[in-house]
Amino acid sequence: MADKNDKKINISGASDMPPMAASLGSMRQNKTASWRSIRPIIDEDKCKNCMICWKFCPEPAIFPTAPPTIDYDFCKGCGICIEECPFDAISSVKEGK
Amino acid sequence: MADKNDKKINISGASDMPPMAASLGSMRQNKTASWRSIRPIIDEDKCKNCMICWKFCPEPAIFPTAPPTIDYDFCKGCGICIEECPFDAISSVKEGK
Amino acid sequence: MLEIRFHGRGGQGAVKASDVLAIAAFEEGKEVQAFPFFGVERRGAPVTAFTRISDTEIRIHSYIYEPDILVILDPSLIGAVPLTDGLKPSGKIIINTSRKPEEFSFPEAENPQVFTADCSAIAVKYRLGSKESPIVNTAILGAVAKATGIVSIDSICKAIENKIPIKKEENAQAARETYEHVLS
Amino acid sequence: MLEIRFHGRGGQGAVKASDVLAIAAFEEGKEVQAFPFFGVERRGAPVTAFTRISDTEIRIHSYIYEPDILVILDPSLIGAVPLTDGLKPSGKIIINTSRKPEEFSFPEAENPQVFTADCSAIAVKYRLGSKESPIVNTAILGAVAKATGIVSIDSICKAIENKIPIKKEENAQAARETYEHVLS
Amino acid sequence: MKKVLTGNVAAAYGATAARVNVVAAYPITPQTTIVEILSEIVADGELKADFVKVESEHSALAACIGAQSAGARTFTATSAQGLALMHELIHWSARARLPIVLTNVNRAMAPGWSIWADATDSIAQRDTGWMQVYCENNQEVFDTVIMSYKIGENENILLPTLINLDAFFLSHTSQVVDIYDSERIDSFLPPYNPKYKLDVNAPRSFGALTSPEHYYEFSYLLHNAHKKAKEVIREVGKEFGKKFGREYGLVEEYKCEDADEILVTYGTIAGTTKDAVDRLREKGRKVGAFKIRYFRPFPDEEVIEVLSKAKKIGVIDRAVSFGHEGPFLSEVKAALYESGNYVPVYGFVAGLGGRDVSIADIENIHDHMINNEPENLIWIGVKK
Amino acid sequence: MKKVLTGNVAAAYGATAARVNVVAAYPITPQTTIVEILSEIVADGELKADFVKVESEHSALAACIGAQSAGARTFTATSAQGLALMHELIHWSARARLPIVLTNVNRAMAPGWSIWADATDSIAQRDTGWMQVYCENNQEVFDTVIMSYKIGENENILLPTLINLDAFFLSHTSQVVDIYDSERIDSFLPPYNPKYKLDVNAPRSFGALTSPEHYYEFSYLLHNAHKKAKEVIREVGKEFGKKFGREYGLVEEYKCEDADEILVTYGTIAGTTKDAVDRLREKGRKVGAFKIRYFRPFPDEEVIEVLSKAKKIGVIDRAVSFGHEGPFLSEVKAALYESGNYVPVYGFVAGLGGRDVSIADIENIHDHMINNEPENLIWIGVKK
Amino acid sequence: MNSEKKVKLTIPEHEVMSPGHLACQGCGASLAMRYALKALGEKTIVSIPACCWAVIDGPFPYSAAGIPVMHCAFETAASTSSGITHAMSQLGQDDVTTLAWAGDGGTFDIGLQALSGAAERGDNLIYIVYDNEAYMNTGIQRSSSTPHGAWTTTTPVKHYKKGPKKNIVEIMVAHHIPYVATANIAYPEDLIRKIKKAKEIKGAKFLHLYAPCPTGWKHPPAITIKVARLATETNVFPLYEVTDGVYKINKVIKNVKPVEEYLKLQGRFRHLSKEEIDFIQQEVNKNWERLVKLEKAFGEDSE
Amino acid sequence: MNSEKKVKLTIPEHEVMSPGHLACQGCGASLAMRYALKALGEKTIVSIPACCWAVIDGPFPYSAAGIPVMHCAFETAASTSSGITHAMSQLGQDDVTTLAWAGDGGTFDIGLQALSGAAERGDNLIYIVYDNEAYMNTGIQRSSSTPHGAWTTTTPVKHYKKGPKKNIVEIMVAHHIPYVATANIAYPEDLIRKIKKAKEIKGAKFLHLYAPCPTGWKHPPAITIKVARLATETNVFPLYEVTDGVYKINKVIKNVKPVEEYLKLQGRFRHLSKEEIDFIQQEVNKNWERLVKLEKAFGEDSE
Ligand SMILES: Cc1ncc(C[n+]2csc(CCOP(=O)(O)OP(=O)(O)O)c2C)c(N)n1
Ligand SMILES: Cc1ncc(C[n+]2csc(CCOP(=O)(O)OP(=O)(O)O)c2C)c(N)n1
Ligand code: SF4
Ligand code: SF4
Ligand code: SF4
Ligand code: SF4
Ligand code: SF4
Ligand code: SF4
Ligand SMILES: [Mg+2]
Ligand SMILES: [Mg+2]
Repeated sequence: MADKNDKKINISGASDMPPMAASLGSMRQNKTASWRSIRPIIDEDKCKNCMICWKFCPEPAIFPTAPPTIDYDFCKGCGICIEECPFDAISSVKEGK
Repeated sequence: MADKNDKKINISGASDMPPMAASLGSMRQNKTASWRSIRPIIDEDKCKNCMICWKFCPEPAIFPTAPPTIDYDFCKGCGICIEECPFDAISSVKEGK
Repeated sequence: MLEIRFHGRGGQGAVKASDVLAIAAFEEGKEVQAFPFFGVERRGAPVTAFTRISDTEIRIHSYIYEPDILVILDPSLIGAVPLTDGLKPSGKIIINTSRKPEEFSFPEAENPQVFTADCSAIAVKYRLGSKESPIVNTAILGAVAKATGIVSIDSICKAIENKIPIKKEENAQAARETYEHVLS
Repeated sequence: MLEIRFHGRGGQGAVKASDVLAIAAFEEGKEVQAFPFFGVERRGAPVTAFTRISDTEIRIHSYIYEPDILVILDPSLIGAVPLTDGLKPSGKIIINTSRKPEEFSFPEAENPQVFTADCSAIAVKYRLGSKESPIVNTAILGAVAKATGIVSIDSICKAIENKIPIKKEENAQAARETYEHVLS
Repeated sequence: MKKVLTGNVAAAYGATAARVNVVAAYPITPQTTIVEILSEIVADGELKADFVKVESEHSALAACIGAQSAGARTFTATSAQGLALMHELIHWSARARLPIVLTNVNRAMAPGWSIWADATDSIAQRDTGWMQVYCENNQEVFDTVIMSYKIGENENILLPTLINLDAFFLSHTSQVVDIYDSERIDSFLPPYNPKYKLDVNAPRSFGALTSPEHYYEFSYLLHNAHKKAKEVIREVGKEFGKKFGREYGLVEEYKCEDADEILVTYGTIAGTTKDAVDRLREKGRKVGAFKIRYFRPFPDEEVIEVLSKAKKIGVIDRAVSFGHEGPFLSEVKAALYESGNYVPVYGFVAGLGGRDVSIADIENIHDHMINNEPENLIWIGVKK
Repeated sequence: MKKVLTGNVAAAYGATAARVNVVAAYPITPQTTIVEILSEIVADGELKADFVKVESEHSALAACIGAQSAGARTFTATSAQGLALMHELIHWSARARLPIVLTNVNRAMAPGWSIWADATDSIAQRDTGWMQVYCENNQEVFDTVIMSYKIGENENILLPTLINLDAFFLSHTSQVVDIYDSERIDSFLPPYNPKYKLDVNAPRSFGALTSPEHYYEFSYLLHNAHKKAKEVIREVGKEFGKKFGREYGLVEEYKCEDADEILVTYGTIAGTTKDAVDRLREKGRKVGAFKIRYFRPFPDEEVIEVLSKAKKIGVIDRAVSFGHEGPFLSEVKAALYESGNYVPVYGFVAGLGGRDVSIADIENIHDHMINNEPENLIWIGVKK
Repeated sequence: MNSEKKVKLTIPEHEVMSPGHLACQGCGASLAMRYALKALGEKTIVSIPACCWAVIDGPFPYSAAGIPVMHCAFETAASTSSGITHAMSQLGQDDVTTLAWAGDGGTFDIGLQALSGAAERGDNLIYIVYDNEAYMNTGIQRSSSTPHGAWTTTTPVKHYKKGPKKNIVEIMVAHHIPYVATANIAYPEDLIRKIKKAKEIKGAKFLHLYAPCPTGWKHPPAITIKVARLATETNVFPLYEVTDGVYKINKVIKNVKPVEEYLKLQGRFRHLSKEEIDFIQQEVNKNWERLVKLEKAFGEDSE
Repeated sequence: MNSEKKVKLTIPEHEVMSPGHLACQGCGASLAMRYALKALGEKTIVSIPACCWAVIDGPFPYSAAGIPVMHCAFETAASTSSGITHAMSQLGQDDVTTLAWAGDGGTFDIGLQALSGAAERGDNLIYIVYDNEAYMNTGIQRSSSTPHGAWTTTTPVKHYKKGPKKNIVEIMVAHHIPYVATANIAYPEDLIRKIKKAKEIKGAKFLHLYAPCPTGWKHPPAITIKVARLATETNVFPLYEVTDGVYKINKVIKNVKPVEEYLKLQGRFRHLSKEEIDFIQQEVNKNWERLVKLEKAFGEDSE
């Protein structure tokens, strides 16, 4: 099972390190939200719960709930879900600054 | 054209040598006669000059004369010519001693 | 020797900016050095680059720890990364933003001089990059020229034409336009 | 320390012979060393191998330059290669040949003692190798045991059974038979 | 003509100016731009050469070996893992006496994957028979490519050269470089026309089985070529100076004449050290910098001559021979040992895996030397 | 149980006694018989292991790396070109801290092709982070294979070991060797059970991208492991002595206590040198022999302690770092330099490419030291 | 929102790989791994050589894969996995799947020999190449998988890639291993089925996964799936499998789309002339015909 | 004796290779080179990696080949030749033929990747593998060309080689190079014709030469040709060529002999049981049928 731990590992020096580059935690600590310039937003009314958006999200940043939920901590804003949704149920909103 | 020179190259030391292992002469200097324990002998009478023996000699140690001539400086006595001659024109003789 | 540090995000062209600035200064007879802080560059991830400009040979090969000038291509980096680390007292900070200099405060820096310019808008105007992610590296160099005076805007434009492979003209114009619209 | 040098041709088993001799001596409680002069071994081409036998630890790792004993598996090598180089005064030479010792002379050696045995014939008899190229390495060790006394024929036979993968019995018998037919 | 170029571009321009006939290379960060630029230059017809786009570094060097043996001038470039993958053929090309030029971007060896500066990759080739140069700046990269062909192709030398530049600190750093086109270089670098080559009109075999009878002597000849190369390197460096205004030697001294402490370095750290020396001099410290350009052949004469006059020596290595010490450190000591007189030598490690080496670091090194007994190894900036 | 075995067989028996789980190797003269015998042993079921019959040495070491990372004890063997082809992965296995054992039959590097003894192949791996041992005889080969697992697998060490034996002089030379079966070895060598391994129950990545933030510290840890290994080698060598009657250290002294001249060597030349020392002592010369077993970690303490008492030191290398000098020579000098007191050191090269080194050669070396000033390099027996 | 309404999923729900990884936006390779791990589950050890995935997984001290990852040298995906699978077998963990996961460069080029060796030995592992048709991790250089006509940094527009991509599937079929298949991230159900099938077969299995790379192919991240789908809909990348030498085309496209539709979406083909596009169309047709012939000669229904 | 009577020769008279070389008695590999150089002539540069031929050619300072020989590292026959052919082209010597000449180990195993790379690039060279089905130069270890059932020193009788030999010809055909062919030293006229044909074609050409090794196969030197001929007469080694993808079987044996006849001549197969021999016969039959199918699907007469 994936290490669901999303804590940052603190290493102050060699004495905290394993002898070789062995991982100590999950990339979940790396919130990729900041990469996003557009934000996908699901329109519950249009959504038919076909789960195609979930299926094609590369992160994955969508949970297969009904309707699907987007994890904005990780969504990079690639736009695949928007493009692939057969029902145009996902819209793209420019990320604020 | 193959270097027909069969002289032994004399190297007394580094000053006689090229900078890298570049050849200076032909393996013709290496008479392989001594490898032979049997000697193939062509029976001119039986020979039909088909040249199959010449064709299959791996050294090559047979000249394509009519009848073929064996170069006993190089023949290793493998026996292929004896085996392959369609007319049983080559016999095998045990080498001296 | 002047030391300039650029902060941007992957895809915005911070590295190119550091290079073009160096070339502009070189055109004016300076010794120069430009280099990225090399990490794994992915679109969106923070990127740093450096330029050194000097009258004498530049021999040092080490990162810049005490920059004279900071160039910030993406204002969303403010707060996200320690931008002003080591900035010299009275150092200059040039920010791509539609906001005004006085809206920014850098309490950890000593008396910084802040300049702003809406490079994104100008880049969009000249169709540099996409609307969502305009490429602001050339535009912001106009602001650098204006705010610091270390190179002329003409040298910047010449360097752009030298170094930028496509839309040379538009890039140069963007720089010129920014040059005229720097707030301080 | 006794040093023995074997001369043969590729395919005759000189290297194996040096090894078996060493094992035989080891069985008798000696320290031993056996090794080939390693070249590109091709059937028919000359081959050299060495055995050292000693009462104390053998530390040297160098070829044998001054052998006590020479073992010649193929008489056609005589004249073709410098066989007796470095042979100690009164050194022993053991030759596989149907001829008698007195038919051989080694003017360059100092008072050599020559022994002969028709190992080829014995090997053929025991069907070791083919008629044209009998494998004489075990047979000749019988002659070595007899001529030099450095190991007993029993130890030789034991070592053969230990080390030779096929026709163990025949090989041992060939050695015994040769042991009985050494001319000096 | 002066231009602002990265070290990688300088290397590619050097090969172009040298009119190489065959390039065979494989991409690897941070060497990649060398391959990309040469692809462009060849595609544009600016260099009349075949670019063999091989499937690995091993094949890159093999193709260079084949081409060079057939009489072509060849060039390749790589870094770290790629250099290591070539290792068997690095030995090969030296023993075959082929004056191939390889620019290596010094990068740390995996694992963990690292793309940053570290000289272990090239240091680990020190026993192969190649000449090795470490460059301080991009100008030196360009100039060294040109000179390396001239030195290597000298009929008494016939040795390949590994030219090293630090990852990113040179490879991706733009600097002002004075470059020349091939016409200008022609007067300095004559065409390659080796005496021994694959030639259907004078057929020879190359590299055949070599018995103990002869192998030893080939090694002896190879080693002697290195010994002679020291002289040729000095001469060619002077001739280059006359023609192009920049002179080079096996080493470079900076304020060493009167120095009490001398800092020995190589690669980009050498540049930073010069700045540090100036700063330290300002503070009244009598410090000098000694840059070793050629690690092979090792400049023992220069090392002894310059360093044995100092009171203390600090050697800064961007590599460690694990289980021993810094490779430059140990060879400097071995050379000084010959002189018979003892100068305290301090061994420092710095900058492995791209850790930055700043002027402050060099100042700390000097402080350490002033205040402590000699010691090996001191790891500058390590977090324990 | 005592047997008459070649060095290659001794190596294969060592691996068998150590109960290795995975063997991956590729044939090359003169290592071949190791591969052949292990094939037989595995086929006969005497060793329960997978023998991966790879398509190259590169894959051999890669397979060992994979298997060892997954918690298996692995063994491989090679020589010269094969070792060189592994070079990238030699670095890899050290940095991954995998206690793989590799027996290398020291053979000369091509071209020209040579299959004969020469230590350049392994010397050229000195900067990779592996431990390196040079064996004098077949007993030492067997014993060293066993000890290397114990040393390498120590949780403070985690380092691979390169065990070297001279081509033909050991690989194909039969000698008396006292061997033990795995039952007997078990009490000395516990099963391998590493803390960090590929484990589906505790998933980790190994060898990921490592920024300048951390890479330097991994190198530091690797170097420190080597430092600690010196102590562990001494301890394990003593423990082995207690259990099996033969004690080993990083070095071996032979009549050095009162020696005026000490001859420093490694590999089989060390054995011949002992005999030469006896002969020279008979002639009244106060000579000693100093065998360096471990080249990595380098035994600087021992070198300083023993050698600095001598009046003259001669180092005999079966390798040359072209463009520099003998590798053992230079590192011995570098170590002695630390001691601050100067003993004249003579550098000799001998036996490259299988050239025989006889007792007479060693006597000549000693004569040379008696009658001449120190000099580098003296090529024993070279035909000029 | 997080309602309990049951939804029908066509691929396994369980995620092994975690978000937070370092793939670019819209990366096909990251999707490929997501699917592969859904098919294989946590009892899997993966070897990853130098390639984008060496970065995607994350830097020390982190990892995104959720299974043991052996980062390995570029050319060693197969040989490292060989070692792992033999270790698993010797250590009595035969229920662990050994996966080698490499890019096209690491498979078609520098890692081909190790792959060929593992295949010949029949080592028990699944080898998956995710094909993005160039060396992406080093910044888009040509590989022998780069298709005819494509721009890369080493095949600049003036010297764009000439010659077809190496046919890795035919090469692996020629190795006579028990299972070889193509799959495409646009068809995850098919992809997952094939990987599950491979998992059940003993010996060396090979899958060729099509995984577009917006960064290298110069298309917007949003259309990664669209581009991938078009590759199959145009017959540029047909879906088929070869089980014990028996060919089976998994998807016969009824209305095959012109290749141009596929090419025009990607910046790397922007420079292509009409003639070149026609040529590419012909080559695609030829390859398809060849495949049909192979299925005829060596398919289930062949005599 | 040396009469001037004219004799009719079926292969070129001129000898390029000289005697005195170091091949064992009755070595098939030495004959193979003799024929190849008759076909190619003196304007040829050959790269020879580690293999028996590295020794056969002779030690420094001698050579038997009669043409320039580049001894090269084991895995580099193809890549060294790539360098040579590019040098020849740059130096204006386009009339020189570049030949890579390697054993099966150097081709099927350690040199496969370099070969694949050269093929993919289309480098202008002829690659010839002389196949003696094991690593002979190091003393008879298995290669991936070793056939099922054979003894070698690394596949001892108790663990004799299991699994078929790698199908190098199919692998090279999958590379879509202009010419791939098999040839056998027992049929020198066919062999020479094919090499001459390869010489006339531009690009990467590949020939698979069957060359028995009495030392490694454990048969008397005298029957080298007999063994070779039987390989073709039993369909163990069919003669065919693939020109631009078009298959052509060059020799269809009328009365195919049982494989046993071939096997029983060789010591390396001595241990085989009746069942194993039957199995081998079946495999040979299957491979032949496969080849016939391929010719049918992709031969000159296929639609
Ligand atoms: C021996 C070696 N050579 C070169 C490299 C540099 N390198 C790392 S990844 C890569 C390209 C990988 O391409 P591919 O396998 O297609 O994977 P992708 O990056 O496209 O995902 C290269 C050339 C290396 N790490 N090791
Ligand atoms: C890198 C490397 N590994 C191993 C060897 C040892 N080696 C030399 S020749 C050879 C076998 C060659 O086999 P093959 O190619 O079939 O040619 P053959 O000897 O059968 O003619 C081997 C393993 C080598 N020279 N280089
Ligand atoms: S935009 Fe991309 S990353 Fe974000 S949820 Fe949609 S598919 Fe996932
Ligand atoms: S793809 Fe569209 S319709 Fe389907 S689940 Fe997602 S948002 Fe709803
Ligand atoms: S094969 Fe026989 S018949 Fe033919 S030429 Fe030779 S000897 Fe004469
Ligand atoms: S016996 Fe063999 S080598 Fe002698 S001539 Fe006949 S075929 Fe040639
Ligand atoms: S470069 Fe391409 S393959 Fe690599 S992470 Fe980015 S999108 Fe994925
Ligand atoms: S071992 Fe075989 S291939 Fe090699 S030379 Fe002897 S007969 Fe020829
Ligand atoms: Mg790729
Ligand atoms: Mg072979």
